Amino acid sequence: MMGINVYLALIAIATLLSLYRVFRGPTTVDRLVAVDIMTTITTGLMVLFALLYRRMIFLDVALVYAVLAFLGVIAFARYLEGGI
Amino acid sequence: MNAVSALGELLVLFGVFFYFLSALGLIRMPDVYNRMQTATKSATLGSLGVIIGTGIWAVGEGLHWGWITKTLVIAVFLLLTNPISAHALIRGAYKSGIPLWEGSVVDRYREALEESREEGEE
Amino acid sequence: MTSCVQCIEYIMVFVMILAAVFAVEWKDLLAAVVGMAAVSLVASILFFFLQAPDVAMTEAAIGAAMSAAVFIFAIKRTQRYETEEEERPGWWIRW
Amino acid sequence: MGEAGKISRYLYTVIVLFIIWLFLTSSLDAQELEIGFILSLIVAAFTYDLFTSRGLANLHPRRIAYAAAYIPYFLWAMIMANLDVAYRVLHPKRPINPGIVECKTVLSSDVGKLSLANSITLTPGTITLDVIGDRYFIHWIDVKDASIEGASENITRPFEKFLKVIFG
Repeated sequence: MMGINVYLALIAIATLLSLYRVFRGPTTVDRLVAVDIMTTITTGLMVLFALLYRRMIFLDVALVYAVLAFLGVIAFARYLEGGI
Repeated sequence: MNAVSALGELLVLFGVFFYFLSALGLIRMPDVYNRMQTATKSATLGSLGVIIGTGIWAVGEGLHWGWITKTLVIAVFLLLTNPISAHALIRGAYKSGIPLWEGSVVDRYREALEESREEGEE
Repeated sequence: MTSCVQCIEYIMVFVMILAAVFAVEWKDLLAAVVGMAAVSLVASILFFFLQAPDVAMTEAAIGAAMSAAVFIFAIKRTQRYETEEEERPGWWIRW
Repeated sequence: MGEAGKISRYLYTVIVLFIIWLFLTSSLDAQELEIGFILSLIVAAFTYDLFTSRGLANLHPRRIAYAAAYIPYFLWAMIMANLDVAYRVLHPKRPINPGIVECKTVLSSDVGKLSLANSITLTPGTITLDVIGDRYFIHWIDVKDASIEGASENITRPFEKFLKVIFG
């Protein structure tokens, strides 16, 4: 369990960089891509923390994110295409 | 510190490195299409590494073997749904009129759309 | 080990506050909905850190899919940009 | 590719649902197996019409062998392409040369087209923009060949060898 600090530090840096893109992004699609990346990174972080807490029930939250996270993005994409 | 959990930690390190790389690509690339290229799929490979690596690590730590199957299910669902959202997003970006980067070489999609529009008018 | 775990909790709270300020201040309402999705994402992981996986699961299901879709329906029926003559941005943005 | 019989489609759905149940619960207890089997029987009765159109023909041994060979090949291609993109991101001059190219495919079924599009999207450097009939429009980060044949040779051929057998 020694390397856990390194992993968490890299994940935090990645989250802050994508937050910078959410702030700066010239168009809305840039912000949406950055939030999508944040969702994927957060799913990995949840799985890591489930191991840290040593309880298997925490994996279900990551499962829900993996299954449902793309629905919101698809709603945004349909709006941008002019659909819905 | 046995061999199995060392393998798991190696996979986690690999995945976390790709997370960092995808965020860096999000910062450095010039337009939204190239950002999507470098970001979305590096993040998918990274989370594949982190999630399966965590399952192997947990089994190496002596926990229940259900960890590895459950993390496999999460990884498979992520692998199925992430490209769909990337595909929908890049198509929405193109249809909403965001221009390509000025260094782009070809744009066959615009030609095909114009062809089909002319056919529709005739 | 525990200290760094607390570090990442602080970073997540920081991200959540910043995203909430953006979501309030942006004039493009579609971007504001994106900021709100980020707030809901970080709220879910904060519930996760507080050892409440059931609440986190509900927040994930509602925040990831439902609320974004409902707000997009609302934007589709009204308009995308806020008009200019409304209130000025707050002092924390102006300076 | 005609429709398979109802019984065959129903049995295929039951098998797939039961395998997913096994992976999710990860327990070989007799009670868990019984309740999982009953639940997959009930759920399959409602969903087999949407789930598959070919039934047990999906479990042909040749297809399973090709699918098992496809997974490591695809993972290897994904890792190699990701390292290539990592080089492009970390290089100070940003050596990119993007553009949208067009490809042709020989696959005919809808599921085959979907999995080809997903495979193209997951190997970085290429991302599927739209599919019209058998024409794929692909955003490519490093355009080596802008013609239709050259791009198809570079992007879709390696996957089609496997997917043609798996999905027909």
